[in-house]
Amino acid sequence: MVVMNLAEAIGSGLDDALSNDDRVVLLGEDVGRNGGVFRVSSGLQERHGENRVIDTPVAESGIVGTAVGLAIGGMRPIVEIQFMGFSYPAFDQIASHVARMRNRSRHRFTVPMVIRLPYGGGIGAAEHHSESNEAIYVNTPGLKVVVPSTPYDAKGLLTSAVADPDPVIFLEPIRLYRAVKEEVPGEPFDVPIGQARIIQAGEDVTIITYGAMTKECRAAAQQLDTEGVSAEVIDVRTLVPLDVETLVTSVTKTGRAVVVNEAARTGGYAAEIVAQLQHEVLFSLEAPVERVTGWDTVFPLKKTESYYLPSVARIVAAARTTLEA
Amino acid sequence: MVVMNLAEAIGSGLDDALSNDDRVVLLGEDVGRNGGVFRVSSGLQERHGENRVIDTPVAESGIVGTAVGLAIGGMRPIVEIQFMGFSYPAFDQIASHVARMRNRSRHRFTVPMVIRLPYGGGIGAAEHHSESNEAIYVNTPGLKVVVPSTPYDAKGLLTSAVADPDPVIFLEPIRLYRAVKEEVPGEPFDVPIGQARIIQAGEDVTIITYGAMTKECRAAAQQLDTEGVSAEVIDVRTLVPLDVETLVTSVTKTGRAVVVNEAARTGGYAAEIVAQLQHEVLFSLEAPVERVTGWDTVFPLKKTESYYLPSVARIVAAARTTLEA
Amino acid sequence: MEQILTPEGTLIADSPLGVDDVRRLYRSMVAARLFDRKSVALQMQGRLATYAPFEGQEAAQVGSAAAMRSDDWMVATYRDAAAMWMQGYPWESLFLWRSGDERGGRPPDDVPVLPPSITVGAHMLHAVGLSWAAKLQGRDTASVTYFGDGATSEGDFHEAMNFASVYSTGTVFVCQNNGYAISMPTDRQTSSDTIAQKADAYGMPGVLVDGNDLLAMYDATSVALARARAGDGPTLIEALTYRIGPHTTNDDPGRYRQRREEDEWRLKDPIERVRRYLEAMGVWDPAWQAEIENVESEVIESAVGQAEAVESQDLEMMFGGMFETPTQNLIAQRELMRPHLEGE
Amino acid sequence: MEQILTPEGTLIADSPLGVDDVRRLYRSMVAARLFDRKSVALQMQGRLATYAPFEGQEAAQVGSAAAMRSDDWMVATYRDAAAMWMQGYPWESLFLWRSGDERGGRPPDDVPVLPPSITVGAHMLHAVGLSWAAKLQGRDTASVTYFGDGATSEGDFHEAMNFASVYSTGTVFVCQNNGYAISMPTDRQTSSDTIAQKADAYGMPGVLVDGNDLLAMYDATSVALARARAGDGPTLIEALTYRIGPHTTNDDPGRYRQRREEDEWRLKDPIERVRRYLEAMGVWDPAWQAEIENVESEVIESAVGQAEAVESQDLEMMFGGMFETPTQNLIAQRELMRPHLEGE
Ligand SMILES: Cc1ncc(C[n+]2csc(CCOP(=O)(O)OP(=O)(O)O)c2C)c(N)n1
Ligand SMILES: Cc1ncc(C[n+]2csc(CCOP(=O)(O)OP(=O)(O)O)c2C)c(N)n1
Ligand SMILES: [Mg+2]
Ligand SMILES: [Mg+2]
Repeated sequence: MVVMNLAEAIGSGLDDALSNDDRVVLLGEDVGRNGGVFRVSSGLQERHGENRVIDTPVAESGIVGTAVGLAIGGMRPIVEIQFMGFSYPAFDQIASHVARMRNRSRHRFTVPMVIRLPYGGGIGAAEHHSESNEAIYVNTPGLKVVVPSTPYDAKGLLTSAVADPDPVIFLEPIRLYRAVKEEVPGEPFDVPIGQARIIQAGEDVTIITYGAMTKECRAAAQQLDTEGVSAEVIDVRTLVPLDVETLVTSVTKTGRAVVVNEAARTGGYAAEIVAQLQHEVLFSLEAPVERVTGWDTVFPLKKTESYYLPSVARIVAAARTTLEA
Repeated sequence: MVVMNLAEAIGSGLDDALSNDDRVVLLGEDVGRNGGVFRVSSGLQERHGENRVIDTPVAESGIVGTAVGLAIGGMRPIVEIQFMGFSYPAFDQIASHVARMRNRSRHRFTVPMVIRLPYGGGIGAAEHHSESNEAIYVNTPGLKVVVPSTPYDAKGLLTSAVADPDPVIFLEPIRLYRAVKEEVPGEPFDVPIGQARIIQAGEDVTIITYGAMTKECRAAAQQLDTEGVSAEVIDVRTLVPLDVETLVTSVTKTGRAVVVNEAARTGGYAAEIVAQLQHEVLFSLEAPVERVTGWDTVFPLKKTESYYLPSVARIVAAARTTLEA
Repeated sequence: MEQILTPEGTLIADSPLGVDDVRRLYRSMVAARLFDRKSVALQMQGRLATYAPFEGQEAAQVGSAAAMRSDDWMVATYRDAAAMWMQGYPWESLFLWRSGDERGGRPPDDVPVLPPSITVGAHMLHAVGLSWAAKLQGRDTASVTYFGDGATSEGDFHEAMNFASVYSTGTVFVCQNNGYAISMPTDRQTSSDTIAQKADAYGMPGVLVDGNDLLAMYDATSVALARARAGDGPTLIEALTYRIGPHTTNDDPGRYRQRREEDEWRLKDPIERVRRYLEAMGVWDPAWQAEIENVESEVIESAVGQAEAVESQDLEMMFGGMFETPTQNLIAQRELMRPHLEGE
Repeated sequence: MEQILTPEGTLIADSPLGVDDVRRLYRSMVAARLFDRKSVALQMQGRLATYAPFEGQEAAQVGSAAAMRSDDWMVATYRDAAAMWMQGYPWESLFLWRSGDERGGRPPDDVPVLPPSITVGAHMLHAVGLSWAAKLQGRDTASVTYFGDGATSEGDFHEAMNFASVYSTGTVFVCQNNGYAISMPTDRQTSSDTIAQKADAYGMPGVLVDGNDLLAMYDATSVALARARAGDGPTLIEALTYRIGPHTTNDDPGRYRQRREEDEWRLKDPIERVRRYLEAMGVWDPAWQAEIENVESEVIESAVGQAEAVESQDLEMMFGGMFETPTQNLIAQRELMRPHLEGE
């Protein structure tokens, strides 16, 4: 066990993948000599060479598109797009080709590729650097979408993603890269794709979230606790395929749910969770499921991020609303 | 009044817009001499000239990106992307720039642009020609998204979209282009953005849909009628901003709802409608809201389209499920 | 413009191929045209979905593909059935695919050809990645990618050319400049005099070739592939040719071009010029022509038969096509759909 | 490479500008450098968010922008504050924007400059559209777009160059090749010898200019703008320059380049060479230097003051920024948010 933050845990997972499988290559803008703008891949090019950790031209469609060919050609590309907001130029390659090559060729050609996307706000970044537009990948059949929120999960999910025979979108919550440290095995291990994690058990209301918002949700649960409300907090960890069972079990018990994510509200992934919950547990619901999300605006620049991002206060208030219904 | 099909109605709306406002230009692949692959703009280049109806190179990002400049520079571009599946290369321009220029410049620079996207399946087309991925636009703040399902609405909504000071994604249900004819005013008229339409009133269950699926939903309502079930069918017409009130009023009355769209299920727009309904009318619901959607697969090629597209039978069955809950 | 065989069938440079090989490739072109015409006919009968004819482009496709090694990757488009077939993609798969059945997208296991690309432009990057993979693996396998004049306007063309040259991959870019992108003539697609000259933007050789000249196409592609295998990087080949038919069976070229233009290009027919050459060499006669047409027609008919005899797809194929192991979600959706199958 | 003024400050061709004008632009470069250094300092104090310094690129920006007419459009990037300011974008707006306030993205009504582009590549298309709009409206307004060497790899660069040449728009493409895209040196970004030569792929003139030469930049841009106004279409200018500082205030160039390289480029400093020239012309002395530095510093300090004195944004600004008229949905969301404002 080694104490790592989330960025280091991903770095460790990348290092393992590169060490244990010759087919693995990491490619992206500035991932090599520079170690990535978040230093996630720091030292990996020195260790594994320029043919394994590859600095690319500034061309996101080019990165993903060539990686499709690399994957079909027997490699296991791990692609880093510098920020989720810069994955849009690659959207056609991802939606039209990465996600579809297996189906198009009926299993003959496959794209075992991991696409790493640092995402989310809260660091006062410039425009386009705080996106949480996972909805565009979620509604694209053929992709799996995972989001770790702890160093342990980050390494474990990355290992699973690299081993997966199909493409995986791997969201990295920027705000958590260096927020917490914990013990993580130095050697490879799996956190299976498709399993939610109950962060804390509770009886009165279920708070469902993922990524950086786990932090706010934990804090909200703590505050609710001081008010005598016992909240169950669940980190879904995988958006696609969603572990509906864990959510259903929890909400059947609590009868109340708040879904929290930082994407824009309309058509964000929270809607999908709500839609499934009402379908599975309608008659257990004591109150409408609340959503606490980003708003239907552009993610604001530094000074007014707090107008946009779900806050502890908003989550607590939403939980109270479900309790008062 | 002139009898028109949906394609002709859009053509008529384009013709009016070009005639009545010098700033309007229509641009896209093959929209000029060829009149568009669906002949929607047939004759318009002859009538308005090559500087108004502009054939472009095969470059979707280029089309939308230059149109951003045209719009800021005082024009009113109407962009045609040949099929929704080919809008993905333009996704960055749409999400990062079209939708955001107003906010970025705090109202100084605006993008009054209409992006026309023929969408949806059912015509046995090649891969990428049957997409219904409106979710990617719905979760992009700064865009309005409209979908006509009748010739009248098509012309009226197009007129509103062209007049709108902000960007509008205009979805055109391919399958309906020539499916029905009706009387449409020859002169310009508005169908306001943001208003749903009750296609048929009913008491027992509300069927909510848009675009090509209105046809299946009408047929389903007819069949339900023969079984003594009175279905209210609503065409939302605008996805963003959604006319929640009309839906809420209806479901409060019926207590049951089926949401039908042909997008892939997970994270599709139906989820948003469901999420809003459960929030507003939870205690009026007699049954979970059902979704009848495309599946989480690639839209199939011709031979197995019927495995994928919502059918009358599936809609009827879903309505029955809500009635049996 | 590189030319070896004139439209009159006269050699104006050394032939890169012996006469037997030319005869073999002539036969391939004849077969390809039979396939093309058969496909158009089947489409008119409603037995195929939309079809994109390549008549006029047989030399561009057959000549270039003939230069490939059997393990070289091919990444081509909806209009490149002749090239794909040359590299081993079966006629029956091409028919099956065109009939609207995903299984036609799966070539036999030893055929290194991706299913035809429908999106314009994106697939060139896949070809770059494939040859790059080979390079990283220490193999000299190359890739050849086919695309049209219209495709050169897409950003992905640029990114593919750039990646190929930056990583010096063994990629051969074959642009069939057939004069049109649907209705858009090439001279309004781009302002450069040639497409070949675009290679210079990437420090890559670009060659302009008579795309209706089988021998020139074979030669240019051979040179490019030798370069690729030697590790000297990619090449852009512009094959100047013409689409004699419509863009697809849905298209009406009368809306955007003159009949006269089509007639002019018919005089440069890629098959006829080889026929003349072979006749002059004394290795062509009408009887042989009839014989090969018969045999190849039978082969094609039998491929149609095979494609049409395939049993229908079941639900498992659709829901099972997405991942190596279908997710619970997909299995659940399949079961939701099952009861509605009969009703259709 | 076009050069008029050598690093030693010697004219090797006729100056396109009189000495008064050169003095004026010298002063602009001095002001720009003061702004740049002030911004870095403010960022270190936490008063600005991430900042992208342009030190070393002053001539490329000031020289080219000086050639513009006041109604020409400018579409530039996060690193082009000097150019934007030349065309009228106020220092205070640039500070405000960098402090993380959207209102800094709104220049005064008579300033035809788009807010800085953060995405690499996409904005060039906007510049094409702007000059195209002018052309369609029968005006001879041009547009100038600034971008880096890295941006030339994006598909949008290609599509912008292609559209500009196909429609013969009055667009001037100014590539500041400053040697790096973050950590990636230009020679690994592309395999072409120059970026200028990429113009040939579009049948467009491309010129390689010493980007640290104020006069050459002014001259090349003037020629391109004259061409644009005459309706002769776009031009690509490659300004060969160097970013002396880090990519942004978050970046550590020590990870990817040698100190020695930076020192070499310092010898080619774009401001110093004009100073030498002016000194040789007898129109520079230390007192004047001190005077302009004082005045420009005060101007910049006062801009900082203005930017920092701006009242905070309220919720209306965020929710009201999206559309001309906010939707009911946005108004409802604003009201949902209102009670939580204080709690933060
Ligand atoms: C990304 C994308 N945009 C648009 C289309 C629609 N489309 C299909 S073929 C075609 C023209 C392509 O022309 P060209 O590259 O010259 O190839 P050709 O058809 O002439 O062989 C277009 C625009 C598409 N398939 N993909
Ligand atoms: C589409 C996109 N991809 C990636 C980035 C991240 N990024 C910001 S600046 C930069 C390098 C740009 O280099 P260059 O074009 O040479 O401009 P310079 O920074 O040197 O002025 C990158 C990759 C971005 N902003 N936008
Ligand atoms: Mg073509
Ligand atoms: Mg640079």
